[in-house]
Amino acid sequence: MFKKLIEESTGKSPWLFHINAGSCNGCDIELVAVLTPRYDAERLGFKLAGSPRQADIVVVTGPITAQSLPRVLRTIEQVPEPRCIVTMGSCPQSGNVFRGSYSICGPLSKYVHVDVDVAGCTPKPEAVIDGLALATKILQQKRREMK
Amino acid sequence: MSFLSYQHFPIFTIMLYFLGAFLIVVFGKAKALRHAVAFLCTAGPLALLISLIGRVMVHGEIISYWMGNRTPVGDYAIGIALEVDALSLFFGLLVATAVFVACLYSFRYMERDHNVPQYYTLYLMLAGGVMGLVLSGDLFNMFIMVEILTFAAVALTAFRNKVTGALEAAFKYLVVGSIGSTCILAGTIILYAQARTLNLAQLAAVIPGNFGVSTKLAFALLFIGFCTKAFIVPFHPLAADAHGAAPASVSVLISGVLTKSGIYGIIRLVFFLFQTMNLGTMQFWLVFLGSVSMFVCVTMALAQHDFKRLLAFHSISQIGYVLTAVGLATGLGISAGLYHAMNHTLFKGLLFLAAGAVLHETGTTDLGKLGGLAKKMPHTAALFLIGAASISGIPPFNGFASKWLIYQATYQKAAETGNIGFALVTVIALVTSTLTLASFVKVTQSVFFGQMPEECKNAKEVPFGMRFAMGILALLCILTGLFPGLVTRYLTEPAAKAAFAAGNYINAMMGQGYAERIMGAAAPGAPAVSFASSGVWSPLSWLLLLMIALLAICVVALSGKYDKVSVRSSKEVEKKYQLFYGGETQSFSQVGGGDLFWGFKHNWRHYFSFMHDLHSGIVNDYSLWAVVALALAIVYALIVL
Amino acid sequence: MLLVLNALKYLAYILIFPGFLFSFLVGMLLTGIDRKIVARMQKRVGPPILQPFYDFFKLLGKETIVPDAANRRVFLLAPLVGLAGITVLQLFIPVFHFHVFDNVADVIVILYLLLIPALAEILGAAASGSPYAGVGLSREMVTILAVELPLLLVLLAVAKTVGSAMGRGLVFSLSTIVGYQELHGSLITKLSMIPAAVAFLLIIPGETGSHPFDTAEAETEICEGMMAEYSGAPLGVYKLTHAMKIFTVVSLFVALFLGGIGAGIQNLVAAIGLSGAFAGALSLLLQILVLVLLSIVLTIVCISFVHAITARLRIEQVFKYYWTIVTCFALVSLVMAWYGL
Amino acid sequence: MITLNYIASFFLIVLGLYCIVVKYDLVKTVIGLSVMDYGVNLLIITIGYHPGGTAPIFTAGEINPASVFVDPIPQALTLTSIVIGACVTAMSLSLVIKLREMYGTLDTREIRRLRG
Repeated sequence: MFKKLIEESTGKSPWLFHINAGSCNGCDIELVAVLTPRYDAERLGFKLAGSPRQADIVVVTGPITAQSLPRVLRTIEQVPEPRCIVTMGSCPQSGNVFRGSYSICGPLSKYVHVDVDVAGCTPKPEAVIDGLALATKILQQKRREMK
Repeated sequence: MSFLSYQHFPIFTIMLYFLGAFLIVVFGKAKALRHAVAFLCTAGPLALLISLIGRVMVHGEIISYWMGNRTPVGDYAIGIALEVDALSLFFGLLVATAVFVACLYSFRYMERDHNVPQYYTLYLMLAGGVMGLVLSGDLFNMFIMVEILTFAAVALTAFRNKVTGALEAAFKYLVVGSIGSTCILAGTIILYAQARTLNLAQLAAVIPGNFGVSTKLAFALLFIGFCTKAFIVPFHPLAADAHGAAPASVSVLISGVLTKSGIYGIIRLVFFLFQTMNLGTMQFWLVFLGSVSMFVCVTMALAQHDFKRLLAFHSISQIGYVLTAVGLATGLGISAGLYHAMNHTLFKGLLFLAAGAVLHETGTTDLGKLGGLAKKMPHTAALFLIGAASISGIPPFNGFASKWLIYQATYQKAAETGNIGFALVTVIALVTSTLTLASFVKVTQSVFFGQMPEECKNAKEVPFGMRFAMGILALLCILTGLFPGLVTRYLTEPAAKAAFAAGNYINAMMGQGYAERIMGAAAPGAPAVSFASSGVWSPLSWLLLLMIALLAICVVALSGKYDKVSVRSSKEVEKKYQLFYGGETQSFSQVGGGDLFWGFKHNWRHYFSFMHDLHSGIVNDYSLWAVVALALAIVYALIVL
Repeated sequence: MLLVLNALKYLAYILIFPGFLFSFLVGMLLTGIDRKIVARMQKRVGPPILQPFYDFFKLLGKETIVPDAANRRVFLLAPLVGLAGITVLQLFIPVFHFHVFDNVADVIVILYLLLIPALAEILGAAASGSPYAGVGLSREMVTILAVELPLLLVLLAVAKTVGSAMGRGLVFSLSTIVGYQELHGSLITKLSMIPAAVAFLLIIPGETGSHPFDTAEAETEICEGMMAEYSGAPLGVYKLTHAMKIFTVVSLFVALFLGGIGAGIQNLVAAIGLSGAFAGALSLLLQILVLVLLSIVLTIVCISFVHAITARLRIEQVFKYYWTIVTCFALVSLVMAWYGL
Repeated sequence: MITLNYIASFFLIVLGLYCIVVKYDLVKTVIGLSVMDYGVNLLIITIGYHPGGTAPIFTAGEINPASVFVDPIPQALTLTSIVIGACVTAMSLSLVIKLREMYGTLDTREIRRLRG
């Protein structure tokens, strides 16, 4: 009976979990900037969750180093359905300046399905918010498809 | 007087235990026979005492029984007497229940030990000793019974002499316990020198009002003697050692029964023999001792890392509640104290049996080595949780009912006397209760929940016999919590009234009119005792509400219209169902008992380290405490009484 | 027939007002307002006021993962027990003149019933087997210990004040305390009760686990602490319980210290010249409205403002703070009440 | 004469307590217990003593606390008490033997695994 309400709510309350897969911290700072007074993503319901169990959207930054790969995959696996995976910055998809290094296992899309890719080094907060909003739409879609 | 008349029941009760002890020595080699004898000799006394409830509790009859029918001659008691009033019967019922249940438990629990017949002999001796103590009407017999029970308890403590600390605990207990027994003997004999009688009733008529120096000395000696048996504060390390080392079924007896015998002795002493409870200082000292016991022991318990030792410290903490409530000397106070004494026997018995079950399956009670047992032993865990909720005073279990009465009683006393000190006692009692909760959260987390270490993988549920015994106690915990009105009406209030009716006690024993004749106008009859409390609590309706609410919520939750996503769990190791470790693979990591409550312990670190140093484990120190306590008691008695 | 009607009536009490539905709505509203106010104080736009509802319903639609290491039954049942506990507790707290039960529980019982949601959470956390949850439950227990002492002193002071004013020694029954205030004005107007009220206001954020005292659920250091392994509907139930607990604690404050307002409302309705069933309904409605408004004000003052201007304390600081400063306030009040000031 | 008995019994009890508290040797602790016990026994027997009393043989009609014979009850009590004292000694010595086997020492300062 709450089906409609739940679908509606899924689009309005996406909680983020942020994974740093060897990032230079540029994207990480920028993700935090998204939540600051100037851009305030919380008005769209975004919130940083402390544990992957509570997250809807996983934000991955960094070029997926060999050390981080199994951890990233395990953490993504531990996020309950419906979930969205957003890569932030150029690194997770292309490797950026780290490309070709012996210790880089990227891109992430080799291992899991990536829903949204926000490119840029680093992407502007506006772009990040746009990407996250897109992910929210996908999330809502996934919820709708779950039976 | 026919042979099967109810007047014989008290002596049968005591004799059945000793008879059982004897029969097991003779026929104990055969297991079935041994168990049959033990069962009959523990169930029999319980049945006999239950059959007396109607007469003694409801109709207020006092059963006096003279051995060999040697009734007093010319106002002079020469025979040995048993006297059962509501107070004695109340404690007798506690003893019989605990003994019976722990006996059922030990059938399976003691299977793997050597020398099991000796165990049952000692066990029944201990039971008989305590029963004799509470039913006796004779001071010297009380001493004999104290010696018997101390002996049996010492021997049982050392029974598993391969266990670390068992011998040590037994020796310390023997030394300090003997000091206590000697105090009781010396006090008894000094009283005899004054009154030329050993009969409790006659002493109670003669002693009050004529205090000489020797009488006061006797009071101090007897008081300290019974404090040793109740393990009140300067004697608490012994209890901790003894409970920790003894087999669980014996710990039930030591904590649930032996301490009660001490409390019983104190009540008899201050309410009957010397009738000093109307003195403000006496009330102050009892309440003070009780409050110190409950607070010191609960903090000691928080610092423990052994399951049984932790429970042992909690025993003394709960005895502190009982003593505090009894020391208020109000109807509500004594009723609350006795209620709590009963509840303590039930829930502490349950907890010790649960600890025994854990020991039985895993071979250890170290909180740091256990964890996650709720998966392997679900029934034990559930029963333990009932016990833990009871002792922490979570409504609607029985611990809450009695603690709630104790809070009311202390605060009411404070309001009546205008003494803010009693309000402080209420505060200490409530804080102690929360600390108790904290330490049981610690046990729950580090034994039954959390992660399971490799060593515990082989644990399985304990045999039905053991669970059945625990189940009886758990059921009693719930019932006495749900029907506090019935318990107070039929058990604790008659007993509390009896505590005030020393005149009736004397007359029942020595013949009508004796108390008035000897004590003159001062004879305390049966005063009107008020049990009114200023609060309201009806557990049944609360529980009903909770059940309905829970049911409604569960129905909504399970109807599942909104939630098509099923709860899945897979047997094979899958990443998804591993615990979140910041991305690492799941590995064993348990937040152990010692790591919990850092925020609290850090603030109290000086206190904790002081207490740790104080409990040095050297028997000389503990004896010194006993001697100092004795000296203080003597000084108090000589100056104030 | 009467029995059925009565049963229906009580069911309505439990499920609709003042039980589940009412406190659900108000609690969620309070949480939403809290988030909005904090955002505004930080010069942000902030989430919509209905955000907690969205969060709750979204969580209902998520998958629930039960870790293999967890004790399944306890893990799933604990949130429901906590929710049921807080729902029932809500029934015992009078809404000014209106109270469902007269003689079921007194303030000491309520002190203990307030523990039940926290305990359920602790059990659930312990059952999840996560070490983060272990740390979280340890901190939660210390917070309970910290808050319990001043809260208890406040309750004892109130019991003594009302008791000696009524000439009965002590009064523990909450409905009597409210009834006394209706006749003699709110307790907060008494000099001796002002420190107690201050202490209670300081207790509110600790009891509800909101910001400077939310060490038990520190999301950045211990991954949400006790809720590290919870996902989906059980997590939603926990969030709901938290929201309801805010309302419960705040309305307990109103009942203890501002109970006199109820009489004012009744007088107002009587002054307009209404009587009969309609007047009763109107006055109840007004009382509910006033309670909700007061709750909002108290939430903003005690929770949102404090949240916006403080950083999270360490757990031993939480303990120290409550056992020194707040306890002092409560103790002053108790002593003053004792000597009849 | 009788006063001396009282003083002696008091002295014995205090001596026993002193021995228990001060001596760090298990055997000496046991000796202290026994000495204390003897002190109490002496006290009991002294209380029952009547100077110049005869043997306590009487019939029911003659009972009177002021009778000129030695009070029999304390003697019975002493007997019991002596038995109990012997039991305490036996029991504690057997524990001492076991303790010595397990800990390899008789020093109470080293027999303190249970503490804190």
